[in-house]
Amino acid sequence: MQIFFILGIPILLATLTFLFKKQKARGLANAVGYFMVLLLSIALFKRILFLKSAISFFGFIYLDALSGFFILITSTVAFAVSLYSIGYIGKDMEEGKLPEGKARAYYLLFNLFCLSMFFVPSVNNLGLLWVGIEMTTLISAFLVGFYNTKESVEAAWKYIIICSVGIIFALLGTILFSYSFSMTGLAKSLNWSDIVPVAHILDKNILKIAFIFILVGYGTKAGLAPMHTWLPDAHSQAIAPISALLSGVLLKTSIYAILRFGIIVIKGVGFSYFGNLMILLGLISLVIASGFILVQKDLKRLLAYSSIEHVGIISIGFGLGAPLATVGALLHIFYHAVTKSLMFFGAGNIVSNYKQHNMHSIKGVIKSMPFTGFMMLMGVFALCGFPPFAIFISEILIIISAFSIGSYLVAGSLLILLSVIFGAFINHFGKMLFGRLPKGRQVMGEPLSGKLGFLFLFILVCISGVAFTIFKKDLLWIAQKLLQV
Amino acid sequence: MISLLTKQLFLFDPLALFFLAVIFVVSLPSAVYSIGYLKNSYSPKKIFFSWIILCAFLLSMALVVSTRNLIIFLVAWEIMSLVSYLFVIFDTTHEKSIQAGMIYIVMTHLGTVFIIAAFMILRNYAHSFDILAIKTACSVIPRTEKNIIFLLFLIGFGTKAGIVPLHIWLPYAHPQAPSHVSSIMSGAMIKTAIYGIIRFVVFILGASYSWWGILVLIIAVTSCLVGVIYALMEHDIKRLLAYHSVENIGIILLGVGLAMYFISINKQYLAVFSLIAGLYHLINHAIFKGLLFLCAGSVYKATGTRDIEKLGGLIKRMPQTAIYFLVGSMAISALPPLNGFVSEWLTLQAFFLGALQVTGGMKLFLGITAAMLALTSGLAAACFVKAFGITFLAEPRSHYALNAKEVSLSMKIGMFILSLLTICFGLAAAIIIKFLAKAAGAATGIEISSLKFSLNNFVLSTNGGLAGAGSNSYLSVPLLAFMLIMLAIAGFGFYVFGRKRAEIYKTWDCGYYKTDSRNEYTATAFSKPFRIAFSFFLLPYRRTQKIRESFYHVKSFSYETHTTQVFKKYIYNPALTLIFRSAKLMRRIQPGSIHLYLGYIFVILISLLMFMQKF
Amino acid sequence: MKIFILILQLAWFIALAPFLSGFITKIKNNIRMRKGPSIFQPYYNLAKLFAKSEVISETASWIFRVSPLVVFSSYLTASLMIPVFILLKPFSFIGDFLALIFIFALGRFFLALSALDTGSSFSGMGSSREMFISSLVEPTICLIVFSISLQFGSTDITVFSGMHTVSIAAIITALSLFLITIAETSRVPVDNQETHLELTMVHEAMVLEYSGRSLAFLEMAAYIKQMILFFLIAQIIFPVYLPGPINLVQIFLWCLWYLARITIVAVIVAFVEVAVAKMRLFRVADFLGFAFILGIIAVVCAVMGV
Amino acid sequence: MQGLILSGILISTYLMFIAKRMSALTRVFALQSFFLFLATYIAAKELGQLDLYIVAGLLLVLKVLLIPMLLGKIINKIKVSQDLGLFINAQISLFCALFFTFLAWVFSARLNIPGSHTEVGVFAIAFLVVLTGLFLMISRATALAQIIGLLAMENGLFLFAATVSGGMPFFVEIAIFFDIFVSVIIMGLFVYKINNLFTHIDVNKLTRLKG
Repeated sequence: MQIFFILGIPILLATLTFLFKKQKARGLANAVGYFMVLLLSIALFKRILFLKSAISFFGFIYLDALSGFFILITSTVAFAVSLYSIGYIGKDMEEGKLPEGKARAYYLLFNLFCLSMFFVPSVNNLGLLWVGIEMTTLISAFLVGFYNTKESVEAAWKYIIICSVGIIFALLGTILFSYSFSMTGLAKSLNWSDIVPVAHILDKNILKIAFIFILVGYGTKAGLAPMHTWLPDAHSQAIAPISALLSGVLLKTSIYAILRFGIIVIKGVGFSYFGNLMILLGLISLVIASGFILVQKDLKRLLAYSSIEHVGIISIGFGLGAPLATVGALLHIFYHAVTKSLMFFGAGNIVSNYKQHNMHSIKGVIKSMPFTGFMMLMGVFALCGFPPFAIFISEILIIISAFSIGSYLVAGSLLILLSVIFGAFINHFGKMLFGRLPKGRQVMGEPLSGKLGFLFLFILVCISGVAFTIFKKDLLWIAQKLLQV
Repeated sequence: MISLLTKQLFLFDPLALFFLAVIFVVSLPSAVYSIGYLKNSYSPKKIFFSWIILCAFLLSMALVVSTRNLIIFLVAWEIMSLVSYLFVIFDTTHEKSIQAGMIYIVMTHLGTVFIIAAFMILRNYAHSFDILAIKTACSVIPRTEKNIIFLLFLIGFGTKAGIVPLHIWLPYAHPQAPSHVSSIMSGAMIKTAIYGIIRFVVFILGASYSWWGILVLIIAVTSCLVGVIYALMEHDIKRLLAYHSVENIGIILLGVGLAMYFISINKQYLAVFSLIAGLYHLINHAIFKGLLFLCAGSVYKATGTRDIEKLGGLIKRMPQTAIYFLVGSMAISALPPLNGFVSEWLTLQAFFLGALQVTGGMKLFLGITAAMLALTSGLAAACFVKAFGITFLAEPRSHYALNAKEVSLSMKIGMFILSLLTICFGLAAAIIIKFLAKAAGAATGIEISSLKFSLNNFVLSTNGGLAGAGSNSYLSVPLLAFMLIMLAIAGFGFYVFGRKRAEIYKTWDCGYYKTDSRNEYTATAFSKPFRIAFSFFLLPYRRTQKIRESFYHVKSFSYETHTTQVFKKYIYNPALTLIFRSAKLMRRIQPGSIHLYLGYIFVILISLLMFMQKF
Repeated sequence: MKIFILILQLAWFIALAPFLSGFITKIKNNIRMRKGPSIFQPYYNLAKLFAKSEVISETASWIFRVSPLVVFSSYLTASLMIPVFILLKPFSFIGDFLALIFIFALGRFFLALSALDTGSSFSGMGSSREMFISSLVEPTICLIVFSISLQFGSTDITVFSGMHTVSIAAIITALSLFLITIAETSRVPVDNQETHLELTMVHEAMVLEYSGRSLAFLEMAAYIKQMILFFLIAQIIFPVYLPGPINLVQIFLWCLWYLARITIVAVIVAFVEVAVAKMRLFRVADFLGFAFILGIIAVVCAVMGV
Repeated sequence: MQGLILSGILISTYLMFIAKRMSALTRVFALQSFFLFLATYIAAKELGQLDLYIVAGLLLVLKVLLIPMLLGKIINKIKVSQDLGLFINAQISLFCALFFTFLAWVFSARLNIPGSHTEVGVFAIAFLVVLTGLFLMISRATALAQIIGLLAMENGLFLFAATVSGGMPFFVEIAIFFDIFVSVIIMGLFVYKINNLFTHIDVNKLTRLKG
């Protein structure tokens, strides 16, 4: 029942953007709206966990624990972004970079983008799942190319073309799945709930080929390694709040899609096929991300590559197969979404104050913007998996299970690559955050709403580590269901 | 519920209690010291912030040392590095402190990665993160796995302890932190790494193979020698002390390595004896190194510079700091009445006793290691004559030293407490040995009630419990101190009896002109013989230049010399350039052309389809 | 009874120590066919210094004044550990051979500090060289103690002061100790006592600024140190001749034999001083390296039980 | 009749490989879509399902008329040279076409569809059309070629879906059509943007974002 409101509110907000004249009012309405969405999604998730079964309405909406979890992530990040964008858009408008019309278009696109991201996890039909993801690409293409500079248009173009090619391969995979399903003689339907019970009798060979197409297709959208090329361009050129949404949530929705098909393949062909493929792609993305992070010069591209790294960790987590690793990967999705958007908010503040992306010429951030500087410092340590923060928990879970199932090579390379990336991060951010205040730069604060966005995420980053111990049973249940183990 | 929680999470055996004592023995005086030290050199907001971090730092160290669960150990370990990183970059504007902080946190994190790997392999066998459960499960681990785990622990904890090949971060990180924090870092933080080695290698893995002990001994000896030679060449007082930390960690590891070796050839008494020597030097080093860092901090606060070439004559301007620094230097150079001498004497005795019980080839090895230890203490004495002499004695060499004033009261109290502890730990050696014996017994799991290490509360005896060993050798520090003082007083009596008043006149200057501070011997000159003697390792660089006004008139003469950092130049820099060059190579994957990107997708699709059967 | 023996031992050391130096200079001059000062010249020097008033440099601090006393008392305490009277070591508990080495280090530490205190470049040079030589001496002495402990079972000095068979290991240890004594007591190949040429002096440079009674104390300390080292060498090579029934004549004979051993070592030192030219400072490192190798050979022999 | 239409699609795909100018490419794409419309119309007539008729009608309206007209408008408006900027000239592209046909054939054989021989043949052609679309995007420089490449891939998919599993559920079919149409509009918009900013639509020169 909550799902209708969750989908309804963004549509309502999209239409409302034209009513409010003043920018502030529009932002506030947006924030309130998404706060409601957050509460609803928490209620929905609790209800699913309580019912221990999926909720579905007229075969069209299908909500099981996995989609409930993803809706929760999307709503948290969306709420934080809406809070942050009040301040950010306001500041941009004062500096004259954004005319009135553009600001209104921003809110429209923002709501449509969130709508499509809520739509994807809640739909049952795999074809509609594909349509949902295609919609996210198209809408976010505008948001990437928002500033109409040469770079952002180029980034938008690459984003659209590469993702559309990827998604078409995903469609090919979906068709193959429906074909293998139709071969079993049952009624022709693409509903996920119908395919899963009968998955074990599907033709093994077609399932394998179909899953490769799905993996390459949705992997492009998820930013897995060889197909990640669009990600750094798109995330670095989009406006800060949107790149937080892109990195935090959009990548995860495509991982959700891969998981949906993954469950069918696990049932049909057995786990090792799914696991090896995911680990392979995960390791490749970790290696490539660590290489690029080491020699990166642009701040937002650095964060984009770190998203590729974390997507790599998540796919390794799912690929390992132990229930603990799956729990770790699920948690990592949530923690990374929260931490990465915190980092993108900070990066947004820095870039808008220093007016440039190049990290070598950004100095003394802690001196010029104490609040953002401190948040960024804590964010860097959080992102690299230092204990008081949440990502440490999920990484430790993945490493434990990597060692426990005996794949020392994967675990060893994971550890080494993570520390290389940590070294690179500290090297970049150390030079940027500390150091003498450059001439002619005075101490600047951030708009209050911006601070609220930060604080909300920071509290989440710190305390959600503890949350793992409380929700241990439920998460293990989701993991078991995911792996059918 | 609380008691259940504490019993389940914490393990307060004598070893953990000992390390807790070490941590708090160093941190309380440093905290008192920091009141004065931070007063007017940092903004009140920053001082408040530093107090929070200090508490977090102490808490995390205490947690590391007393926890029973490996995950909590890891969490506390990482928080400890994170918090000490915040201290290293405390005054954020200096370029050097940022670079130091970066090297420090990256190397410690690399060390932690090795520790995590070792923990996980252990967990595979014990299926739980509890130390005692792992200890019981250790017997089932095959030989190769045990060796791998040992090496992982050695590298992991070695990085944090600062043993030689991994010591690069220590001379950078310690000097940049505020002095009271450097004293805690040197005194207590690197000791948690030693705790890690003792707890996980000696206690859990049981030091079961003899090549482990020998490897630790070799590493320890190299750490001693390298640390002290580099300290001799150093002119920044805090970097000098940081290099000495590397040296003293070497000495501590000598004791621990010896204990590991004796456990592997199950000589119970000798193992406990050498572990006692190691632990004793550990707490002594925590005290006198803490004291030295605090004195260096007050010198820095009074003069504003850390370069001893610019200091001099501070003994007249800062008499109390000078005394405390003298006590600290005497302790670190192992001079008799103080605690450094006792622990070094014990370590050497452990070597000699061990040599009696060991087969041929090993006797020679122990002999040469003991000789290297003696060489280290000789060089340390030379280094601290240089440090104390050049900084405090004779005439001030620059305006920094000229207008130095004595530091505030709270700083003096901090230093006084630590120097008092240095003396007490020296004199009360026999009593302290009894507590250490309990801790060593707990660590090695050997029953120590039957063994006797000291006759009564004054005299240390070496082979109390050893049947058939040669006759005993004794050391009574209080008696020694008493004799020294009595003879000094007797001498003073002769000295004062009927002597004419002493005449004050200027130093002998061969009758030419009045000597000023430029005639004094500088630190570079003092360490020149050592630079030449150890040139095979230091590879010194020397350039002299005559700056001429005209062809005939030489305006001034410049002399420049420095030694090359061998480890940095031949191990770390090549590794870094390799990584960065390969990363630059990888950058070419993303040249910008969209067609190439589409090509990537096509290639990965086709290759996956072709190799589909392999998955 | 113990206090009486303690004072007797101290008096014995203070009385006899200068005699040795005087004796060595006497022999050196005889070898050089010169008459030279009498054997009791050191006593006259000490008496003269005690009478003279003292001149102290203005730059010097309290360390300059305290060090002579500390140096003197440390070497005197070291002498307590030497069993002079028939194995009756009054204070066997104070320490052993290892503690002796560290007490020497204490004396040397303060002497070097006081040298730096006056601020003159000569004494700075002296203290730097002294610390250089002594830090290179440390490992060899440690090896000597190691070989003794291997041969006699423990590092306590009374252990090898009794009757023991003189094995090859003992002889090589004594030889290595002999080389160390030359370095420690600033004899010719390493350092020249008599000269004031700043290029060659090490020990003299450090005591350059001292005068009057402080200089007397320092000289006395140097003599005591020399006697301790000579005694140790003699102890290893000529094990003491155990007297028969204890009566006055026996004790007298034993004292004579006790003195004779030390004078033999003194004669050898004198011969070495005359025969060998002084080495450049950085050649001293090779000289001490040679002593170190001797130490290792001594240990190897001890290990093989030869 | 089935074979005739399939060969028509095959020929139009090969024509795509050698097209040098934008207008030529759009015309061939329209031709291919028309053959596709015929195939679905005949299938609809055999099965007599109403929704198949609607799908065929939609296909005709959208892919044969509307999209080519839209692309034609874009080509006239941007007033830039009609050349497609071929990296791989026509002759070598034909060789690639042969290689892709072989690849498609091997791939469909591996799928070992139990159905009759023609089944495998149609499947191979569908996969070939997809690969052609991808080849067009990789080897042609201008943005427009990339759009048409994308649409060609979409055609291949549609053929693949229609033959292999008798077409997807009706509702999904409609949504996919709508989606394709919207994406073409948006890409067209971006081509305008690129044209104003870069004064050319040679996508290969867009290399400001590196590393």
